[in-house]
Amino acid sequence: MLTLEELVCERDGRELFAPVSIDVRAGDYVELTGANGAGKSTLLRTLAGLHSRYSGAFDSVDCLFQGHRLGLDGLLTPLENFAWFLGFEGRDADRERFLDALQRTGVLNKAYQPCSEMSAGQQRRVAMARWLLSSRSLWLLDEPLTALDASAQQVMAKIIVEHCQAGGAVVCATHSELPVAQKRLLKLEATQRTPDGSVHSGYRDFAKVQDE
Amino acid sequence: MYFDSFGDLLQMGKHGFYVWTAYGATGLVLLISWLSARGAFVKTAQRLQQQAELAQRGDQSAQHRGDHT
Amino acid sequence: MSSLLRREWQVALRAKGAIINPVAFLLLSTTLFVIAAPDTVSSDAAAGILWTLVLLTQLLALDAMYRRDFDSGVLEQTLVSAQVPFVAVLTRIFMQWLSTGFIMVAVGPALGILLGLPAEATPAIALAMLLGTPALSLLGSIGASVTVGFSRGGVILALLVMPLFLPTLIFGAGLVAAAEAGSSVMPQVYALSLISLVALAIAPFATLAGLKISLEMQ
Amino acid sequence: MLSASLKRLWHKLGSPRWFFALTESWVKVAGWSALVLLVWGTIWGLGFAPADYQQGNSFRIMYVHVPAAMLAQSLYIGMGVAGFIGLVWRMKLTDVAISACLPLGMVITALALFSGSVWGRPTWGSWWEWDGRTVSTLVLFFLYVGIYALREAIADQELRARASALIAMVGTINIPIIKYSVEWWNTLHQPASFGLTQKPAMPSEMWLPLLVMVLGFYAFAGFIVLVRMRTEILNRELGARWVRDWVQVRSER
Repeated sequence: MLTLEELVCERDGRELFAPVSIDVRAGDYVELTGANGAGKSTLLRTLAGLHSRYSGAFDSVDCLFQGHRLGLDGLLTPLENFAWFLGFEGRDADRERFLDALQRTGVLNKAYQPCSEMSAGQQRRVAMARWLLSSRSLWLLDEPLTALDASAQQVMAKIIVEHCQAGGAVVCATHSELPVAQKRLLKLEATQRTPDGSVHSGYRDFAKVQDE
Repeated sequence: MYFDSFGDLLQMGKHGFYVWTAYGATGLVLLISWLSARGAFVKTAQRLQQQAELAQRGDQSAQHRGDHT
Repeated sequence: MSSLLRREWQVALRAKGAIINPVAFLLLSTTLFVIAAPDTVSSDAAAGILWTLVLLTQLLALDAMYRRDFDSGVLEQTLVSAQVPFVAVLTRIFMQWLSTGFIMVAVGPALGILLGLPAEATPAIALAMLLGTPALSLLGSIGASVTVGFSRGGVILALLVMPLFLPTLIFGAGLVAAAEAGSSVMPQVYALSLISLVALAIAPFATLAGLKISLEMQ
Repeated sequence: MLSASLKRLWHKLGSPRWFFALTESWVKVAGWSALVLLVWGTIWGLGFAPADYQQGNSFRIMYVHVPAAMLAQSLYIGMGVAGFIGLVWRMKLTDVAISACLPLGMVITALALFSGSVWGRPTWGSWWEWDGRTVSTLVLFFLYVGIYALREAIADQELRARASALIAMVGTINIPIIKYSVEWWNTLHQPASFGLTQKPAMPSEMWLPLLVMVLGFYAFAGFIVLVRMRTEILNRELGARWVRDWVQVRSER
């Protein structure tokens, strides 16, 4: 589903964490942890194709990315947002499924209200409903628990477990534990890059090649 | 030499002011570009040298401490 | 594609400001101009003034072109999920052109009359707007995509795109002036169309690259 | 065999360390040849070239204005090409080149504008003449300022590199369009201003000094760009061991 080989992300010319290698198979729930600024978000953004400065390699199937910004258009209602989003997957709008998804995440009563008129927590529930509608099997979630109350966290945990059981995979960066039974832990360690090597992303330093 | 006297060279038949202003500006621009480029290089080299000295002092003091213990 | 257009249309209807504000600004600045320099009315400078004001209106609208989608994360989702993000960028530029360029085909002639241009020049103004404004939206989109990540990108955006707008301004004003003088407008028509086509060829790819850079910036 | 060595050269060019070592000698060559050419050209152009029978001696400003205007445009196009290579092959050195050409390009464009207007005063009677060449150079100056402002606004080095490469490329694509449209505009508004003695081709003793001055300007640009690139490489490769070795060697000398 998603394999990482010696992946290291860079930001402002320095390496964020020690090389990461993992093979995420269908049904896996991987919890990505690490201190603030360890590079969790940058790793997820790299996997989603939004960040291009990294060394090492990864290959992944198309993914659904949920960053700090929810990706909901404030002027549109949840239904209109879903219709737009599913357009990317080439699927047409199906009102019944949309309403079921909203009911599942407990914001059915907001179905026809522009997203800008909702609270942050309610908007997150709408975003969660969108996960259910997407046909993408790999979910990359960046701290999805923020602004969610206890009941919403339970709903999210259930959704993730069901998605994994249905053959999907989830990589979730979070500070607080998610109540999911079996999970794989991936902790980002600080980089031990020897200080003398300067960072070359994207090309091998020819001079070094000669020395080897 | 096209001009018969140095004075004539300066005057250039009433255009002297403009010609020398243009050449003066050019000289100034080229000079400043050269000095600032060279200055930047020298400053960087010096900064690197200071860094090297600091690193050396760091190693020496480490050796001292090493001998005493 | 249709879902993209539908969304743009819904947004356009809800945020009418995107259509009304440019036109309002254009009317306002024309009035200021006429008050400040009354003898420009029905002078040969009128065509140039009209086009310059259209350019400035476009510039103001550009800053907001990607800003809203950038802040809400919609841009992120588009680049991650869309199989063909190129189409999404093209749709966005097309909608932007409708609200700030195509609309000038109607508003331009009206302003021409305000500025005292002869009535028979109005079809020429409409033609100039129709052929010239696409280049403004396309090239402007490149500048907007690169500066959307900045908190105060406005001035830099103007610095980046104004030189690129110059050819359109020259031939646009040239077309109107030629029409006023009664001479043939074909050379300007060809030039304006050429510029807009070149812009169409490079803008979507450059915009996509610019958006990728901006998205990586936060 | 040729393609293999070309590929190796291509990779070599990508490595700052190799570039730094290689250009050690180039810098000296460029510097000295620039000095010789400029001095020789100036003396020849100022002192020995015959005056223009229409403009008199003010035409001598041409020996400074024309090379500056040419160089200004070449530097921008150079940045555009470097930008293209940088974006397509992801070479870090191209951004070093852009950051080296930018300040020099701006200053040379300003010089071209200034010398053009000083030349215009005795010839056409006004400090600023809105004709094709002056407007193109002015727009070129704004294209430079645009990139400069863009680089100032982006903190991250790699993103700054890609953004300025993109805008330099877009700008370069537009330079011919801008030049063409400004020339066309010029024919509309500008009564045929009597230029240099275009009718009879410039006698050789008039354009030879110009050739020397143009070569001098380009050699000077090469010198400045190389010095700035080497400085930038040192700044960007602070941590590398080869930089420390180089400092070591330099302090012993």
